Amino acid sequence: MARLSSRLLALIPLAVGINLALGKFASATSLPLFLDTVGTVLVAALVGPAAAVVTGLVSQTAFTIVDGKLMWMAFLPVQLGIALYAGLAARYRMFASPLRAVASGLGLGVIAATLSWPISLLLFGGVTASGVTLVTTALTAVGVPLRWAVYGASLSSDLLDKAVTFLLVYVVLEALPRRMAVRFPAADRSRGRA
Amino acid sequence: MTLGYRPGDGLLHRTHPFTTASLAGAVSVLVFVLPGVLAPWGLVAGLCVLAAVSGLLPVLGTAAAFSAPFWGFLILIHGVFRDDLGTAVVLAGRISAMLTVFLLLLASVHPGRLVDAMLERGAPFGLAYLFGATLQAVPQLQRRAAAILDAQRCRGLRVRGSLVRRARAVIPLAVPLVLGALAEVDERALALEIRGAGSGARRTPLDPPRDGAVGRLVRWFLLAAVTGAVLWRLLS
Amino acid sequence: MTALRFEDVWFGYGAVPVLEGIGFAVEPGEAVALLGRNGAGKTTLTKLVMALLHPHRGYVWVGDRITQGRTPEQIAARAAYVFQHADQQLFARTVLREVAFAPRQLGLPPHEIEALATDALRRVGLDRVGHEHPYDLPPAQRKLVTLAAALAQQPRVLVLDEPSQGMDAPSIQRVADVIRSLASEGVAVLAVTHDLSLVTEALDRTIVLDGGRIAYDGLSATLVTDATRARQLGLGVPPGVQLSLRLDLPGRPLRLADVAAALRAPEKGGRSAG
Amino acid sequence: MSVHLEQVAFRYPGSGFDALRDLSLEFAPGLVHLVTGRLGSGCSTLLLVIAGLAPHVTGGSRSGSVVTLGLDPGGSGRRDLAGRIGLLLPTPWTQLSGMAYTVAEEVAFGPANLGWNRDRIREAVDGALRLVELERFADRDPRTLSGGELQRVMFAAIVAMDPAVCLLDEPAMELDLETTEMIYQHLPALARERTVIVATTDLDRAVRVADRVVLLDGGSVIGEGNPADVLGTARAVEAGATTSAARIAYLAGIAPTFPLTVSAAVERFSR
Repeated sequence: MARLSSRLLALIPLAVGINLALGKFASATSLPLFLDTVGTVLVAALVGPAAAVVTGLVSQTAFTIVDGKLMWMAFLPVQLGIALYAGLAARYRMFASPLRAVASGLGLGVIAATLSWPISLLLFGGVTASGVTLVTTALTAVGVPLRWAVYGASLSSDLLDKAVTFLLVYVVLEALPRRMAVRFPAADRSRGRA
Repeated sequence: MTLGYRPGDGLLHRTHPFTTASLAGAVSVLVFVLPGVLAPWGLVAGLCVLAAVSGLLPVLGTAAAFSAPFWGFLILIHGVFRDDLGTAVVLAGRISAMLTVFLLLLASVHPGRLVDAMLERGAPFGLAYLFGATLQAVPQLQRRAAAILDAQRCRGLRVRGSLVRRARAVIPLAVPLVLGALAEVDERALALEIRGAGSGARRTPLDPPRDGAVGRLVRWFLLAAVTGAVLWRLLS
Repeated sequence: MTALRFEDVWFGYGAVPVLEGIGFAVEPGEAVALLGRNGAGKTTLTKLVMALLHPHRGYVWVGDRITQGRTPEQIAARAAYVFQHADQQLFARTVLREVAFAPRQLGLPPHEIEALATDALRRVGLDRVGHEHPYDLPPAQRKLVTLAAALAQQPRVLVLDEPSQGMDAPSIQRVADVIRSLASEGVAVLAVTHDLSLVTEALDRTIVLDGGRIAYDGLSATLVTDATRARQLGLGVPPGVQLSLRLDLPGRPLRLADVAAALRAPEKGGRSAG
Repeated sequence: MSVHLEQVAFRYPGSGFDALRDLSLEFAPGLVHLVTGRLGSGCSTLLLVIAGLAPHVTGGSRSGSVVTLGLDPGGSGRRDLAGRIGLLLPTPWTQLSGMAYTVAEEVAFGPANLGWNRDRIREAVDGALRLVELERFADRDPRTLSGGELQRVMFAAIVAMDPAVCLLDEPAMELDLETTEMIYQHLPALARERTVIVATTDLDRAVRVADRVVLLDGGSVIGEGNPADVLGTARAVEAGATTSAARIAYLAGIAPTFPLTVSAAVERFSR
């Protein structure tokens, strides 16, 4: 692994901490959101896709260890996809306005759902995190074939979550003071100012 | 934060972290590869014996508690709505086997010793640091998020009640959480540099776990078992 | 009506008792220091004031309301809390918007919010940096921003957690001046601190917590001039007070400015300062 | 001369002004150097520049020459100086390694990164913990300690690397009086074979152990020399950086140089 600079080494655990802290807030206040990738998307917008990938992978590992359910490691490819997509979105200035942020967030929602769909279906028979599984159960109950029930459930939750996540990262990037933003190479570009 | 680690000196505690990790890896492959509805449950039984021998019976209780919601949904979706109890049993077995082996791993492998084992095998400092520092940063950020909510509520922010109000509380929580973390990056990086993180020297593991011939033998056996099962499944 | 009253308050985390039988009252205009070793229950007590925690037994009165059954958001209309670490709450893009957060949450009209925010900034001496980003200010000034944010809440009770920590002498003097002016306007101030200079400059009464019980509740002057008691708390008698005692200055002045004034006045015995 | 600065200027990235302006200073081993000034006068930045961390970690631009232990700490000399320069920061929580489950492991973090063998690490850790009187905390989990105890662990963690230059930035901000005095009381012994530089605004305690003082204001040196001459002046009071006794003496209108400690003031005013 390329020698990570000390600043990046210091940033990534904090970004993972942000993922889990906001994730816990969302579940504690029973919001229909995960909010557990804000840190990953933020690192993509501040530093770049590679750093975001590392954040995503470490994040997934931390998630599963903290929950004690290490089989969720199977969803690593989803984290990889989110990190790369967010890095790309940042490069194309998708955090320059709330509209662009929400639009690209919805795009990620589709991708994230499509990536997690086969994993959830084939490995776990559609039974994963409690919120999503409720939707799957409901759809199966009304006769929707399992394959589409799982996809529908993933899509409905990921679309909203990823759109809100991108909007939140837009708000955070706007709140950054000049002296802090300039310390991160990709910050100005993703905000459409470079 | 040792997340489920239980101090002890049973069989699994004395096993080298890599051996226990290999067991966890092997089980998570075998549950998908071994044929037969009851195969995963066979692994679960084996793990229960291992837990008993290693003095980690309480872990089985946690594993059962974690598995219960999955069993419920599986029976509901596959058993009731899709009238396919067989799939429900297999999937429940897989989930239970993986949960059990991973909880045994968490309970018997101390994160600090795993990091030392990684370092001793030449893992780069960055990887070891990310693993260790993240496990400690997570609870720290969660405490800070709670403190931020306290601070904002003391300034009149309403966080309970309607969905809209709860959602609106996300910004006065997320922004200080992120700004506070980013403001801290420099200080953390300074501390790392000063204490030799960028020194280029190979970090000395402080207390690497002992690894014996038995451990290596078991790891080879597990590898052979998994490869055999996969090949057998592909060829048959 | 008292501004803040604790009536036989008991609190603990699980079986571990933290506060046992706490009783005291703070009148409007009183400035009270809350001292005690780490773990004596100081922060817990301040959280009980803000209804972040509720007593297991006894009552906490903020003005004419008890905190039982109330949330911090409701108490925020009467009491404000300045946390030890400023970075826990800063999120607006300018200092002015940060200070205006509370009045806006309390639903005040825009022009009133603006007036409250600018006045609060003036009182902490940050009126020139209203349009700066809070994070572009050095840490000590960020603490003053959170103090201004609390002032803008027009609290009847103001709780401060280590207000002078990380500050240099001029900033500590400003915090002392703000506390004294608030007290003169009838606000009750409760400050958790380890800084006996701040106590001497601005906090006339002191409550000492020890092992979850009140070990002392009286004039700060008596405690501050008692070296052994201060040492028990791991605190030091401020230099100005030491000077006043060792020179036996008439009237025993304690505040820095008063000690200096006493030294400047021509001595009766013709002892001219060399 | 272990630390030598020649016309050094430094500006943080994105900042509109120089945090340090045309600084020429020397710091010799064997003395406790005290750097002080109003908050924002550049004391912390000076320590970061001496350690080469500014601009290497903080970013920004530095001009002029900095020579620490004969090398440029910000440039070519950085790798050779690893572990030779120690820096203690004000708040302990951000200095935690994150990889240690006991106090001993936390103190060993630096020496281990430098690749020392385990015996040498154990020796260094035991010595450092003895210095800060924390031997009985060796097996405690660092996250269960108070701010003050943790800062003493961080001080031990720096000392354990046996640095030739030991920098302390507001070391006592989280400490109570007793621990503050214990840390400052160790500095003269530490300075015997090292260069010790402390940056603080809490001068009442630091001034008792300081052999030499550098007074900064707005990033420039406005005073340098022994404590009494530098801090006992009206200029120091106006720069917001002197002891309480000196500030009282100034307000009392007596002629400089003002007494720095209470006992000096008592003697001066009772004459």
